Parts: sequence; structure tokens; C-alpha cells
Amino acid sequence: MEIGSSAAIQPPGARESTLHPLTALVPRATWATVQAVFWKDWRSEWRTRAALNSIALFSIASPVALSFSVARQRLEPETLAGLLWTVLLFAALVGLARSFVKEEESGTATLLRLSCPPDAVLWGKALFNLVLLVGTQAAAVPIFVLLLNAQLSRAGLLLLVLLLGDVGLAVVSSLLGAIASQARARGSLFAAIAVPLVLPLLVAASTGTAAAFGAVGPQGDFWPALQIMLGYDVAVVTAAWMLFDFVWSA
Amino acid sequence: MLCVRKLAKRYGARVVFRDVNFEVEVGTVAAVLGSNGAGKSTLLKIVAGLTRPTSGRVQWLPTGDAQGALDAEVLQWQCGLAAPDAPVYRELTVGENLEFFGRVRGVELTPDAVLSHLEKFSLHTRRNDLAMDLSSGLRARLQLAVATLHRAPLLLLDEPSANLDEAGRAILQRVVEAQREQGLALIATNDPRDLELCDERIEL
Amino acid sequence: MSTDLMFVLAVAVITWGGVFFYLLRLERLARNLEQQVGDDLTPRPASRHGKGESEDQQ
Amino acid sequence: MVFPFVVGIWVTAGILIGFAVPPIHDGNLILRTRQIAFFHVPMAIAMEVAFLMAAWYGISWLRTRQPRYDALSLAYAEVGTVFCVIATITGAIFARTNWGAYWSWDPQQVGIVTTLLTYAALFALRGAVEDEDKKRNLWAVYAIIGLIVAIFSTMVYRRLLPDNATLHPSNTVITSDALNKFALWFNVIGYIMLLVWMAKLRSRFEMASQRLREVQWA
Repeated sequence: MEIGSSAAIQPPGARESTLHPLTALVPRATWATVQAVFWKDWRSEWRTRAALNSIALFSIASPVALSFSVARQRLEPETLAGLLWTVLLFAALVGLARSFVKEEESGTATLLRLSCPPDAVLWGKALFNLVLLVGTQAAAVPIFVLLLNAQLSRAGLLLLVLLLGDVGLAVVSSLLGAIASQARARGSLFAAIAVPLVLPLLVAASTGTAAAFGAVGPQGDFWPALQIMLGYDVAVVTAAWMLFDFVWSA
Repeated sequence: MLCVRKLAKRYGARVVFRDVNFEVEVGTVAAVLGSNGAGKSTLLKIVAGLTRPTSGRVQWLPTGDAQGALDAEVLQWQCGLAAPDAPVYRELTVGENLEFFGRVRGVELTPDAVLSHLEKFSLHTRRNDLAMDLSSGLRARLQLAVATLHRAPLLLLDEPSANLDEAGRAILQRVVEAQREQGLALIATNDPRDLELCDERIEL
Repeated sequence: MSTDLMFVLAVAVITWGGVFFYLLRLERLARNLEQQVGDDLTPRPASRHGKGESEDQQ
Repeated sequence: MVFPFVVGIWVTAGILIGFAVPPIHDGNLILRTRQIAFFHVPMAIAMEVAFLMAAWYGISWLRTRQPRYDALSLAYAEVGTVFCVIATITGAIFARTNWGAYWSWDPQQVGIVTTLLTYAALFALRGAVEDEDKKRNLWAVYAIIGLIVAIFSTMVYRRLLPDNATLHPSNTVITSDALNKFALWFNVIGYIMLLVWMAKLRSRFEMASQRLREVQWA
């Protein structure tokens, strides 16, 4: 009997010829492998909804809770922006380490390490986290704006800030999720190691969002904030790309 | 030829094993023997490049001499592994698991190819069932199916017959026979029946 | 220089002196420890049993 | 064996010089407790050097996998954290005597708190991983990315806030008269030497304790 699929990499044949070209078989991350990881995470998330539920619950419930406590007050744009990003950050912290933590907890990380190019794991999961963030924010941000009576004077700017912030959050949380998932006390450790690293992003995003909510004066100048966020994203993407192999492999 | 030299592993102060040496030729199936806790699983993980040894080295010598020797990082991609602590994705179906592991290995599988591969493991009727709904014996077969998907020159089986019934053992036997043709296999086991499949013994 | 300033200076010098002599003591301690377990800042010979490539390679 | 004594004499001389130089003017203001500046600023610079070295030895570990580089990385991070705490406290005292409040969320203070949080997380991470090599890998990766973000966050606040937002004198001591400048740089060199001495010492203890574990093993 011949074990192995008909579409396998090598044709069957003499021992020497099947064994020799091994060096060429080190897999590289391709768009197809990144997609494979993404869809795998997407399917299993869709069937369990563990991360989605916690992120969505958090990012939708907190604006509601906030609106109860500050309903009578007229909030400054800067305050609103700070509140929005605090909510979004904590929503990200409860859910984004999930995909790596699940791999380690269920033991599937072993086969994934053995079969999948490391870069594909990183970018597949970063893409998944990005989609998760964008998806939940599509619901949470409008609720926030409505319930807290934010004046949305620059909607395009808000979208841009959200997108830049989400890219940074998704990449950082993938790298740090991979780190935290291999340690004890995974969940709490993830928050502890992620918060200091996303603070610069958070500050820049709040400033940009304040401008989108109509802040004037020095706080209304949003270009420095956008530049910083873009720079941060480029920095973390590069760092993650270069360092992930050391985190993931033995 | 798989060549293991002076291999040692410890976790902190706990020594798993020290000074393990062996060679396994292509076309050979070797049994890794040892009492519980002797480090059989750890040895397989080190050979697969999943765990770094404290000292020593694992090499793949394709022609028997040191020319073209592969180190552990390359060797990792030549392994197929089926182990109780290396499960497949529970939330994916049997077919999706195969497709996923094929795709990340660079093997694009048609639905027919998936089906014909599953038939060899008598899993084709359970193709659309979630892996978490399978019995432990069927899940062991699925792990074998994933491990052999990409024709690994090096097949690593950890306690392969633990949950298998008679039909499953027959499948295992065919897998091992086929592996002789395309490479070599290491089987970590305590089951005397598994020894019948093996040509060599490695005592830990 | 005022008396206050002299006082602060004295405190600073005394504190630093304490730290310095403590560090000197640690230095001696480290040397003793290294002599007992083998000098570890120089790479040890690879021939010793059970010590292999992964920790000794240059 | 000469080096510790050089450090000892140098730092002592640095303290004496710091008390001997004439007062500093920040604009029209005469800075009070200016002697702290000759302690605080070198500490802060030495702290930056320490975190740079921690990341550098982290990279060395990832490239060569020699445990002594990891021990050095750990040592520099630890000593750097101690220096960071000292710089924070002396900075707060200085802020109190000159500007009336220990803490005012000045950009400089936000930066140093972020740095402290980062290194606290780094030590938490090291404590939470069991496998030795894994521990060192994760440590090195986080030390590197932590340094990148720390550099980043020092730039962030300055660019986001208006120019007059910080009270922290940025160039006062450095651009004042030659005597003060000399006193400052003399102390910077002294505390960097102290840093190197302490870190080397700490890494020797780390290596010795590792060796003890191995002796137990063999």
C-alpha cells in the first residue's frame, strides 16, 4: 500500500532519489500558508466564539456602563477619546492572546510548530486578530459615539486612526500572545507585558481621536499623532517579523 | 541515515537522559524502549526539532557520510509525528484538519486526494465530523493520517497503538511497511506487540 | 558652604562608601564561589562528560 | 582588581566636585538642590546605557546561544532597573524643591514610568517560564522590543505636546559654564563605570548559580 497523498511533494521512487532533495523542502511562509492559518483560526473561532464573545461583550458593555455613570456630563473631546481607547485596549487585552493560548493549552501548538512556517503562524494570527478587532469595533465604536454623545466632526480621521491603531494592536498582541502563551499564568501575564508596550500607541491614538471628536488648539493637530502611529506600526511589524522565530521555535 | 550523538536533556536540575547514541539506517523501523519517564517522548521531540537538547546533536545523513548532513532545523520539516500530546484541531472536521496540515506543508490537496488518503485509514465516512466528536481510537488514526500526509522521510510515532483496535493495528502495520520504502521510522512504545513491527531496538 | 549642605554631602559620601564596600565584599564572594564551582566566565573544556556543543560552542 | 578602586575613587571625586561647583541658572531661576542633578542625570544616562546593553546582550544570546550573554543581559537589566528607580526618586525630589510637586505627569516622568513598567514586565516574564532556553529567548525578545518601544515613547510625548509642556530642563546643565559641564560628564563616566562593574558582578553570580545547577546535574 502507498501511504501519502497523490499530490505529495515527491514522486515515489528509489530510496536515494526520494531522500536526497530534502534541503529544498524547508517551507517558506507564502500567502497561501498565511491564509491557511487565518481560515483555520477563523473556523475554530466561529465554532466556539470564545475570543469573539469576550471582546464583543467588553467593548459593547463598557460604553453602556460608561454612559450610565457620566450621562449628565458634557465630556471634552480629549476625555471621550481617552475613554474610547481605554475601552478598546482592554477589550483587546481580554481576547487577543486567545488564539495562541488555545494552541498551547490544547497542545495543538506542537503539530503547528512541526508543520507550519513560523512566519505564516505570526501573520495568519495577526490577520485574524486584526479582523477580530475591526469586526468588534464596527459594532462598538458607533455605540460609543451614540451613547456618549460624541461630536464626530472628522469621521474619516477616526477611521484612519482606528485602522492604524488596530494594525499595531494586532501585531503586538500576536507577538506577545505567543510569548505569554508559553509561560505560566498566561492570561494575566499577557496583560502585564502588553500594556507598557502599547502605551505609546494608545496615547497617539487618543490624541488623533480627540481631533476627530472636534478638539481644537494644540490637541486638534492630528498629523504628529498619525505619523507616530504609522511609525509605531512599521516598528512593531519589523520587530515581530525579525523576532518571532525566536519566540515560536524551540 | 539518522545519527544521534551524545544526546542529553535536562529540565532545570531534573535529568531526563544523558549520553544517548544511536544510528538508524534508511529502510529501518526502530523501537525506542524504556520505562515510563525514561524520556522516550522527549527523544522523539528532540529528533523532530521541537525541543532543544541540552547537549549533543541529531543529524540526518542522506548518503551515509557527513556530506550533505542536515541539522535539526531542516530536519524538522522532514518529520511526520503522531503523539498523544500532539493532537489535531478539535474544532475542525477530519477533512479540514487534513486540508490545513497539507496546505501549510505546501501540499495543495484536492477533495478527491483528501478522500483517498482518508480511505487508507478507514476515516472517509467520518470526513465531515468534528475531530472532537471522534472516539480516541479514530482520533489516533486521524493523527496517523496527518503524520503521513506529506510522505515524511522520518516518521515518529509515540505510543501509536495505545487506543487502536485490531483494524487500527492493521492500518498501523501498513503505515510502517510503507514507511520502510520512503525513509525510516522511530516508534516509542512499551507494547510488546509493537516490537513485531520493528527491526531494531534503542534502549533508553 | 552651609552646614546643611555639609550634612548632605556627608550623608552622600557615607552612603556611597557603604555601597562601595558592600560591592567589594560581593566581589570577593563571587571569586570564592567561582573557585569552588569552576571559573565560568572562561569557556570550559568541551571534553567533560555530559557537557556538549550547545553550551560550549564559540 | 584595579577597576573597582578606580570606580570607587572616581565616583567619590564626582560627588565632591558636584558639591563644589557654582550654582546653575535655569533662565532667571537659580535651581535649588542642584547637587542632585549631578547624581540624577548621570543615573538616567547610565540607565539608558544599561537597557541598551541588556538588549544588545539579548541579541548576542539569540545569535550565539551562549548562556553568559544571557546572564549579562539579565545583569544589565537588573542594575538598570535599580538606577531607574533611583533616577525617578531623585527626579521627584528635585521636582518638589524646584517646581512644588513631586509628581506632575511631566512627559519625562511618564517616560520613566513606562520604562519601569516595561522592565517590571520583563522580570515577571522571566519568572514565569520554566524551560531555560525558552526563558532566555523570550527574555531577549522582550528586552529588544521593549527597548524599541521605550525609544519610541520618549519621542511620542515631545511631539504630541506643545513645546512648553515640560518643566524638565533639557539642556540646562549641559550648556551651562565649563565647570558644571565638566562636573556632569565626570559623573556620567563615573556612574557608567559603576554600572559596568555592578553588572559584571551580577552576571558572575548568575553564571556561578547556573554552574551550581549543572554540577548538581553531572
